[in-house]
This record gives sequence, structure tokens and C-alpha cells, in this order.
Amino acid sequence: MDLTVSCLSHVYPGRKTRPALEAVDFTVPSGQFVALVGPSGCGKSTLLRLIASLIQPTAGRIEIDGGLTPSQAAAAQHIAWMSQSPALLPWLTARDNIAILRRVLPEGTRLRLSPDEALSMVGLEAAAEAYPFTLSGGMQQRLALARLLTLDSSLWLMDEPFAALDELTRERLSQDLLELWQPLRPTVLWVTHNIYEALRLANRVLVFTPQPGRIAADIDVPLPYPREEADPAFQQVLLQVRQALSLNRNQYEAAHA
Amino acid sequence: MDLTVSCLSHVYPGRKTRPALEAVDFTVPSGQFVALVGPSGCGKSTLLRLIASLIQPTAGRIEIDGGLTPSQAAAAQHIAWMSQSPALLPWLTARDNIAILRRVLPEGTRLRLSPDEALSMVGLEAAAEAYPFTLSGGMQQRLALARLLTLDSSLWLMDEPFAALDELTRERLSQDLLELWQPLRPTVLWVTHNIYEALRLANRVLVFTPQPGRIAADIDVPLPYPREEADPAFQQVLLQVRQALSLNRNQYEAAHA
Amino acid sequence: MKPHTPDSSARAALIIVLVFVLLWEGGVRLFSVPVYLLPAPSTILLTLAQNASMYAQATLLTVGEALAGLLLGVLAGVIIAVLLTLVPHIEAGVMSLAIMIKSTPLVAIAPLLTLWLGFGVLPKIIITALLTFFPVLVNVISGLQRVDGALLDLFRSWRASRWKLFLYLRLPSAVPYIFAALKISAPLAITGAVVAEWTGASGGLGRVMWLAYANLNLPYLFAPIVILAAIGISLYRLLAHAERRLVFWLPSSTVE
Amino acid sequence: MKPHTPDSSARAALIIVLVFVLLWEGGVRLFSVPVYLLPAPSTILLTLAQNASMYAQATLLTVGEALAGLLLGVLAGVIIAVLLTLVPHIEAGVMSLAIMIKSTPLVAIAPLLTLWLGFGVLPKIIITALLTFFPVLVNVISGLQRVDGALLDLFRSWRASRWKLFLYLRLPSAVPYIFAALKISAPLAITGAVVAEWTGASGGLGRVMWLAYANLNLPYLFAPIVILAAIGISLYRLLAHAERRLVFWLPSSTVE
Amino acid sequence: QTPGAASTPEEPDQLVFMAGYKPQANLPFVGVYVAQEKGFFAGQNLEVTIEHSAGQGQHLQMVSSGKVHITTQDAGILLRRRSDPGLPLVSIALIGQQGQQAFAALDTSGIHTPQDWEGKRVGYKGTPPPELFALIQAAGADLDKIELVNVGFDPRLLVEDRVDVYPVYKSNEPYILEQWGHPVRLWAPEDYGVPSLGLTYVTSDETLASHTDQLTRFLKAALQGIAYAEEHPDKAVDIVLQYTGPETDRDHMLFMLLEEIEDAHSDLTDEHGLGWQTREQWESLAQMLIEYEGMQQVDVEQVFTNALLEQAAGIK
Ligand SMILES: Nc1ncnc2c1ncn2[C@@H]1O[C@H](COP(=O)(O)OP(=O)(O)OP(=O)(O)O)[C@@H](O)[C@H]1O
Ligand SMILES: Nc1ncnc2c1ncn2[C@@H]1O[C@H](COP(=O)(O)OP(=O)(O)OP(=O)(O)O)[C@@H](O)[C@H]1O
Ligand SMILES: [Mg+2]
Ligand SMILES: [Mg+2]
Repeated sequence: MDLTVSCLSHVYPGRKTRPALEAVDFTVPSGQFVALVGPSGCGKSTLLRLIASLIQPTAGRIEIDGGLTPSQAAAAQHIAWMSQSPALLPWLTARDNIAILRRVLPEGTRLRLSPDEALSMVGLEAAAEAYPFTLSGGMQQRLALARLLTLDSSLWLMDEPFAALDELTRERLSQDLLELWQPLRPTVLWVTHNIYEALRLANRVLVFTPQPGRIAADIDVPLPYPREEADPAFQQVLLQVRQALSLNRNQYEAAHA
Repeated sequence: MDLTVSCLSHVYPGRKTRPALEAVDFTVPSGQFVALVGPSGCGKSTLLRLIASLIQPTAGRIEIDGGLTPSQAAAAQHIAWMSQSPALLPWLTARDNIAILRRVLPEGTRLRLSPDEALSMVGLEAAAEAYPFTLSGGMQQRLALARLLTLDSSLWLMDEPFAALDELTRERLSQDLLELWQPLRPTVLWVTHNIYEALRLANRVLVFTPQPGRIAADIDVPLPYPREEADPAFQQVLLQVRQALSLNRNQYEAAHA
Repeated sequence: MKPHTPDSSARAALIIVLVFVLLWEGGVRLFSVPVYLLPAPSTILLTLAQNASMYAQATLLTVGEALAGLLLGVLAGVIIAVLLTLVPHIEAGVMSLAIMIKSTPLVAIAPLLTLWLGFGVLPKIIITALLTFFPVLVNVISGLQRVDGALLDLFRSWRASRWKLFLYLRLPSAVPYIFAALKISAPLAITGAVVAEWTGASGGLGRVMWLAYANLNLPYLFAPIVILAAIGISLYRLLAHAERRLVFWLPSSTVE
Repeated sequence: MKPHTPDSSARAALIIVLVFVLLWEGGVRLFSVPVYLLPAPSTILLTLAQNASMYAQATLLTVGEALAGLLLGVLAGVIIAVLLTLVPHIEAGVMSLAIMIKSTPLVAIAPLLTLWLGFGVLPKIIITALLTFFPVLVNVISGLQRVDGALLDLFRSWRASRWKLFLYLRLPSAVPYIFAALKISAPLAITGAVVAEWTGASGGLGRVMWLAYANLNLPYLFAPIVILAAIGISLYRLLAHAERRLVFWLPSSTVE
Repeated sequence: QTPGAASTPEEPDQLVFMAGYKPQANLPFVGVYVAQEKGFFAGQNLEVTIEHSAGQGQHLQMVSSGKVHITTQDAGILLRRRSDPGLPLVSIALIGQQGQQAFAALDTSGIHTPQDWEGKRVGYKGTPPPELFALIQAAGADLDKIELVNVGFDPRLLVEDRVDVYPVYKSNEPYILEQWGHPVRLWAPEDYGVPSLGLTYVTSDETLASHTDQLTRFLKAALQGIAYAEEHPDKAVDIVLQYTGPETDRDHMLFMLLEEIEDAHSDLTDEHGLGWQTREQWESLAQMLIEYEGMQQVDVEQVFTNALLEQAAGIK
């Protein structure tokens, strides 16, 4: 499912002087795994919310699957969105937090996994009957991830899905995710602050400037999976991303000094 | 402010079969910066909550400052705790979320920073009048951090304070934090999933086993500040921590297979 | 930091109520208040005991009407609240009508109901329902509207229909408000049934009380109040208990 | 997805109320319902217009009593709720007493109040307060107890005193519940003042209505209801407006 | 409040009068309204506060507790309250020599005698009054064949055919029903030889003892007011309208006043003056209550006194 973002801007009401996103332009071909990185508050979450049509842009257009508006795409269940906070229903057990999809989504919507399969995918089999408030931060995030993976959508919008996870869990889940992604080839927008994680997963990294978010660099990651940190090619892309990040930070700080 | 944890166990009510912590023993001398790492759900947050006396242990003892119970230490305002979620008051602006400390803490409690100083320390000067729900995830976390830094306490309990921050912000804040920590020398327990971050900051790393959490390794970090990733000594400790983490993961998986 | 068990709080409740009753008894005796102004609790209890079976019968009728009216009122309140949540454009209008109905003293409507529906229990049930539906409506609307923003976004990202959003998100979120509404309405329903029976009823505690009052027989007037209070307190505690069990995910302790 | 502005909803409200009134008028005319059963809205409005100054005077008195009683009731409800939150061990006991008071038909207390306090407005204010305090009490207690667990932990980590916890966390958290309580109690206060005046008052809409009822002069009985409804609706809208401004941090829109 | 206070003309004595029901043209009320407005109270150096009861017994509680000095009450109720729960009430003047209780059926109902009530629904307010039983028995109807229905105050029930016979006050509901276009037929207890007495001025034992002089002067002025109303019923009704709301029908009030003036007169009053009462009157009423309602025996001598009337006749 391809995605075209043209000249997208967003200003939150009451925030006239500080737009969250400014003139963002990019195109994602179907099946690409794009990592979005950028400083805190630069508008990454805003971008995802715009594509999920949770908010309406102040200016610019988003086209999905060759012409659908975000709202149409969402209505067709093409989009799966995972927010930065886990957003679990406190009155449901872990399993029911996934099983609720069956009830909420329109009759006949296909789901990829059963709740128990999804739970075991993120290592929460043992917590199936636990309520969200008895789960640790990382477990809550994994539950939200399991819920997203259950959806049979072709555009995944994922807002820092591994932020609360330890390195090992992150690594294991990355592998599982890639295994899932490679045959299905959904288009993925993956917000992260962890560059290693970005480079282990993505085909492409979009680096954003500090607020107001604009695209500072568009970096290809032409490495085969599985990837190794020690690989010099990996280290080279890593350096590229780091430079893009710190460069625009320096620019920004110079401009605002 | 030193800290002694002896044979500490915690079982949440209704969770008889899966203790969160089991027989944890360690001593932290005054002024040490200890990083706690371990897999998701291993009981790190639980440990911090026990020390902050938000919950009572099922077994074992905690002694602070040579004999105080956690409850006494907390009453004397020796402890500053930062939870894994930002826990901001939604009806107060960013500044007032910090200024409220003045009102809530007992008359005459010394605060280290003014609200505005704290905000500028975490780069939120411009958001002083913003309400929490208009802040990005990383901004919320920085606000919670600013609030903690305002407290004049000698034991800091910090639960993944940088989880939602990008690398650059993280780096800058790490430096600022070290600058603050070095002259004051509070004792710090710092939960993190980022081993680089742990090794940039801590004097010592405690590695926990998967649930039920026990101490798997107690690793010294005898490196001078500022630390460089490229430094071979750094890489060596990194390897040590990684091994401790994956080792006990393998053990655990073997045991539960 | 001591946990306060249901047991210890029940004991505290008993003590407080007892002190109140003893003060009352003492006051009446000390100032020898005549019985036609304020009867002593002992007199009231004696009356109650001596007419137990008559009161039991009347109570049955009144409680039946109260519960039926409460059910009707709660249903009406919830259904209107649901409707207004699903079709929000009519909210202001329907609320205005509801307030209009609420502003009409029942004493003006009650005779009309008797005219239309006869002397049976139906008018009493409807009056009780009219008394109870408003708190339910207001609280349930509040509850249905106050939904966590992150969860709302989640459901919107799923394109959940308004009805499913309501069923799986708004309704569970409103449960604490619904319980508050029930706690308000349950005692109201009992008073409502009594007021509805006050004149023109063929039975029930309301009629008993009206006759007692018309005869200025205050022990007979106050004896039913003991029953009403007991029922009110029981209903309230039942609701509080159910609430603790159903709203387990929200902390509600006031004790630390 | 269209935003629903206060303006458009006010228009919708007007239309709904108008349709209701027209149906009523039409029904009365079509079936030529005799005026002693149900007067037509036009008759009621005419009565209202012809006695405008008398009604204005009565309204002033009644609204004054209602507001004073509401204030007293809200204060009492809030203060008791606060007390119970700060001293939770007495909760069950005090709630039992409150339900006891709530279960006592006012008609049994009213003469006692007149005996103690004379024939002035004071007994009316107190009766209104007695009617309104209970919803406030129940809702405010609910609100004070339902505090976000993470924030509660934060305050506990600060060792905030119970009082500060209350002031800076519980109270702001309870604001949505307090507004729901006010929305319930405000119309109740008006009815309460009317009921208190219903018998034995020397003025006010309640007395006007009682006299009209005793004469079965229904236009005069219903005319004050128009006034009461208008006041009730205005109060409700005022509160809803204040709520939107004060509880800005919680989403409350039902429209998507 | 000492008797001496009366001698200081600048300091009028304070009295609180509470009418037993809403403001309307019941004769004892009218007497007080007129006395107030025409200055008869002032003439007796009294300052009277006029309150109104909702008619549910509050006024009796008030009089018993001394908050109200004088009120009005039906002779029958007064007897019952004196008997149980023992309210210390005394009638100081019996204005209604005949009771106002009666039973009404629509003219169009085809009911002509109490025998026709059989198989029909007869309403009562609260509890069936003893007058009803006495009347049915005196008329020779069969109580068992009559369905008794509790109706409360709402004559619309008669018009809307929810009941066939409805209890009324002769001076009140018949007028309203007539106005609605439904003339009625009335049966009054006294027509069947059943004793019935109307409204009295009531005070309590204690007030009677402590305020004898003030009450006497009150009675004097009130009777003067009644006399004025008999002479100028129209002017009296105008005065009544100052106390009622704008919803009140002037003709209704006039109807009520004239009805009650008629019933205030009997052979006794012709001889002794308005308000006069006798042991025989009270005794026969009490007997009826005892027989048909199981009322406890009361000493009727405690229930009324003509002493104030006698004294009042003596003063100017
Ligand atoms: N509801 C809102 N109202 C007003 N401003 C908002 C709102 N949500 C976000 N913002 C502002 O928009 C900007 C971008 O926020 P956004 O959440 O998109 O950042 P982000 O890139 O996701 O940051 P992070 O990495 O910290 O999550 C921030 O300055 C934030 O304060
Ligand atoms: N309130 C609770 N009731 C029951 N079980 C709980 C509760 N809180 C935590 N637990 C359980 O205790 C264990 C440890 O939780 P804890 O939050 O301490 O983990 P953690 O090490 O902080 O994990 P993470 O890195 O994911 O934050 C988990 O299995 C969790 O499910
Ligand atoms: Mg974000
Ligand atoms: Mg944790």
C-alpha cells in the first residue's frame, strides 16, 4: 500500500506560532519499512495521527493506495495504528484487550491472529488473564503491539512500539516482526528513538528537524536482513543518520541562539 | 545516602505463583550511581516502588541512611521517585506541574531549582504554559524529569526516565545530569533498557533475571567521565552486561522450555 | 496506614448511628418533648414492634413500587443518555425537556396520572420513575462523555461505529458514574414511592404515614421512617459492594 | 464529523421544545381537553402575561430560597464528602445517617422546622438544602475517591499530607463529578423551594401553585411551571458552560 | 404578655392566628381578615399576625406548642385529636353550627338516594369518615354493596367518572363543579339526622390560661368581623381577595361565604349569639365518633368553653 504525503502542515489550535509539522513531502512505495527519527516534540506522532486520520491537517494532502484519503483508507481497515502510550482497556484482561477487536471491527473483518497467538508472539502467554494495571510498562507495550499485529492491515503506523522494552526482548521481537513483515509486506511507518533498532528493521530512514518538523534527511538502508551492528555498511548508515540528526540540531540551535 | 536491601521479596496479591521479586540482596554506598537493567516484567519498577515505600514487601528489609525504613526516609524527604509513566497533573500547566511541589511538600522543604530553571534544564522553556495533553510523549517525560530534579533529595529512584527521548536529547540530558550529580552526589537507582545509556552514566550495573527478579550480575563500571562508546574499556563492560543479560535469558528459557 | 476492613467500618457505622439515636432519645426525655411534636426512638420502635405485620405488608407494597419505579427511571435515564450520546445534536433540546419535566412539581402531575391510570400502583411507579430518572440521566451522560482521550483515539483508529464505541468504550467508562447515579436514585426511589402514596393510595407506607400524619400520630409517622432508612441504607450498601466488585480497575480507597 | 457549535445545538433545542409545545397545544385543541384537566400552552402563557408582576415577585422569593438552599446543600454535601475523605473510618456511619435523613419525608420534618425557625424563609431554605445535599454528597465522594492511580502514587511518594492530597489531587479530579452533582441539584433546588413553600409559606411560587391547585385552577398552576422550567434550563446551561471551561483537560465531546 | 400590658395603649398585644387552610372565605377566616383590615383588632389593642396552614394538622401542632395562639378546626377533628394523641385543644367558639361535609354525585348520574350508591364507587379522603357510615346506615343503604375508594382532593375524579360519589365541602366543590358545567346533587349528614358540626376557633389549654384576656379581645374583634361580613358580604369578599391569590374566583368566595353564614346560625345562636356551643352538641358528635370510628371516650367539658364568649359579650 503506497503512501504520498504532499506539503503537509499541521498547526494545533491555540498554537499558532509553533506549527507541529511544516511542509512535509515524501512518498513511500508499497511494502517499504520506513523508520521515522527526530528530536522529541518534532511532530512524528502528529504525522502518524494525521495519516490515521485522527486529526485533520492544516494544509497539504495525504494519499494512500493511489488516491484514497486517510479517512477512506481507515474506513476500509487498511490502516493499523499504535499509539505512543499503550492505550489498553483497564476493565479487560490482556486476552480480552485483543479479543475485543473481533467485536469492535465491522462484521467479517479478517484478523491475522487469534488473541492467544498474538499473546504468545509477544511473550505474554502467562499474562493472558492479567488486567492491564497489573502489567509492567514493557508488558503493557507488548500487549498493545500484539493487538496491532492481530489486525490484517497493509499500512502499519507504529509510534515507538519498543520504547519500553529491554534490548533482548526488543531484539527477539524485531526478528519475529521481520519474519511477519517479509512475507506480508505491509507498508510500515515506524517511529523510534533508537537508531540501532531503526537500522535493524527499516529500508529507509526519514530524519526530522526539531519543531516545526520538516524532513532533514531521507536515508536509504540498502542492507540485507538479518543485519549485524558490526557490519561496516551498517556502521556507515548509522553514521549518516547520526550526522543528519546532529547536523540539523546544530543548525537549529544556531538559528535560535 | 546508603541503601541496604536484604533478602527482599515481593508477591503481588492474587499472584501467589509468580513473585515479582525474589530474595534480592544488595548494598549501595552513598553517592553511587546504580543502573538497573533486566528483561521486561522482571520487577525493576517493583523494586523502586518498594524502596519508595509505595508498597510493602512480602519479605525482607530495606534500610536507608544506616537504619531508616523506607517510610521514615520518605517522610524526611530523602527520596525522590520518578515513575515509569510521566504522571502529570492534567489541569496544571507545565510550570505549575513543577511549582505544585512548593505547595504540596511540607512548609520549609528546600527545593533545588525554581520551576523555570528546571524547565530550561530539560529544554522546555517554550512549553512552560502548555498543558500536559498538548505535549509530546518525550516532552511529558522531560517535564516529569524536571519535576524530580527540583527536589532536594539524596536518593533518586528513576524508572526509565529517558525511555521516550531521542538519542541527542538523551545525550545532552545525560551530560547535564552528570554535571548536577557529580557535585551533589545523591545515590541514584536508574532503571533503563538502554545499555549504552547505563554505561554512560552509572558506576555500577545490576542485571536482573527474568521474573521472578533476582540479581543475575553485579557489574562495576570503573570508567572516568565523560565516557566514549569507542573506548575499548567501555566496549568491554558493554559486552559483560550483554552477556549477563543474555546468559540468564538462556538459562531462563532452558529452565522453562 | 491500617487497612479499614468492611467489618471495622460497619462497627463505626453502628456506633455513629447509635450515638445519634441515643442523643435523640435523651433530648426528648430531658426536655420532655410532647409526643405529637417529636416521639422518642423508643416509642417509635415500640410502635414498630406492635404493628410489625401491618408495616411488613405496607413495606412490601412500597418497596415493590419503589424498585419498579427505580428500574423504570434508571432505564429511562440510561436510554435517554445513550440516545443523546449517539445523537448528540438533540442533547440540548432533550435535556431542556427533561429539566422541564423535572421542574414540574409532582404534586401537579400526580393527580393527572391518577385520572389517566386509575388508583392502582401504576401511577405510583411512574411518579417514582419521574423522580429517579434525572440524576441517572445527568450522571450517565457525564460518564459517557468523559472518556479517556487515548482510548477514544484507539477506537477512532479502528473506525468503530458510534454504537460499538458506545458499547465497548463509553459504557464501561461510565460505570463509576452509573453507580454514583444509582446511589443517589435508590433512596430517592423509596421517598418517591412514599410521596406517590401520600394521598389517594390504597396501601403502602406512604398511606400509613399520611394517615398517621393526618391524625398527628407521630410514632406511627416515624415508625415507617425507620423502615425506609433501613431499606435505603441496605440498598446503598448493596450498591457500594457491587461497585467495589465491578469497578475493580479504578483505585477508590480513601485510606492510605 | 461536523463540529456541533453551541449555536446549532441551541437551535436544535429550541426546535425540539417548540415541537413539544405545539404538539401539546394541538392535542389540547383537537381533543378539546377541558382546562381543569390540562390547559393549553397558550392559556398558560396568557395567564403568565396577565399576572406578570405577581409572578415576578413570587419568582424572586422562590429563586432566592432555592439558590440559598442550593448553596447550603452543596456546601453541606461537599463538606461532609471532604470530611469522609479525610476521616474515612466514619464514612459508613455518616452515610447511614445521611440516608436516614434522606429517607424521612420532608412533610414530617417541615412542621418541626417551622416550630424551631418560625414562618420565615429559613425553614424553606433548610428544606431545599436537605433535598439537594444528598446528590452532591454521593457524587463528590465518588469523585474524590476515583483518582488516577499513577497520580496517587506520585503524591504518596511526596508524602503529601492527607489534606494536601485532597486539595491538590482529589479535589481537581472530582470536578467533573461535582459538576454532574450541581446539574442534578440545581433543578432539584428549585423544585425543593417550591415544595417547601407548597404549604404554609407566606409567598413564592410554591404558595401560588398550592393556591391554584387547591382551587383546581390549572392555568395558574402551570404558569409557574413555565418559569421554573426556564430557570432550571438556564441554570443547567450555565453549569454546562462553566464545566466546559473548567474541565478543559478531559475530552467531553460526544460528536466525532 | 401580662394582663397589665393591655393597659398600655402604645404596646398592643401580639397574637398569632393561623387559619386551618389556605386563604378563602371560610367564615372564621373572614372574621379575622375583616377584623384585621377594618381595624377591629387594633381597636382591641391587638396586633395579630395571620398565617395559613396547609390543612394537614401543622396548625394543631403549632397551637399545641404555643407558637400559634389561635387557629380554626373542624369540631370533629378537634375531638379526635383531643382524644388521641391528646392534643390540649379547646374550642372557644363554634362558628359552624352545622358541618360542611357532604357527598356529591353528578346530576346526570342517575343517583338519587344513598340507596342508589349500592354497586357504585364512593370516594373518601384518606379514611372513610364516620359521617359516611352513619349516613349510609341512617338512609338504610347496604354498606357491603358499596365500593369505597380513597381519592384525595380532586373533584375531577367525579367528572372523569373515576368515582360515582365524591366527598365535598358544601361551600366549596359544588361551586367548582357547577362552574365546570357539572351540577351535582348533595347528601349532607344532618339531612339524615347525623350530628355534624363545623369550624371552631381553637386554642390550647395553656394559651387559654395565659392569654385569656387577649383571646377574649380577639374573639370580640373576630365576631365583629363576622357580623360585618354578614352585613356586607361583597365588601367582605373584597377583603378576602386581598389574602388570596389572583387565581381566585370572586363568585366562588361569595358562594362560600354565604353558605357558611347560613350554617353559622341556629336556634342556639339566635339565643346566645354567634359561636355559642353546648355540651349536647359536642356530646352527640362524640357519640357518633365513638360509635362509627372507635374513638376513645373524651370529656367534652374539656373540649369547649363559652367563657370567653361570655366575657367578650361584656366588653365594648
Ligand atoms: N493536542 C495538542 N495540542 C497542542 N499541541 C500539541 C498537541 N499534541 C502535540 N502538540 C505539540 O506538537 C508538537 C509535536 O508533537 P508530537 O507529539 O507530534 O511530537 P513527537 O515527534 O511525537 O515527539 P516525541 O518523540 O516526544 O513523542 C509538540 O510541540 C507538541 O507540544
Ligand atoms: N499491581 C500489580 N498487581 C499484580 N501484579 C503486578 C502489579 N504490578 C506489577 N505486577 C507484576 O509484577 C511483575 C514485575 O513488574 P514490574 O513493573 O516491576 O516490572 P519491570 O521490571 O518494571 O518491567 P518493565 O521493564 O516492563 O517496566 C510483572 O510480572 C507484573 O505483571
Ligand atoms: Mg511522539
Ligand atoms: Mg517497569
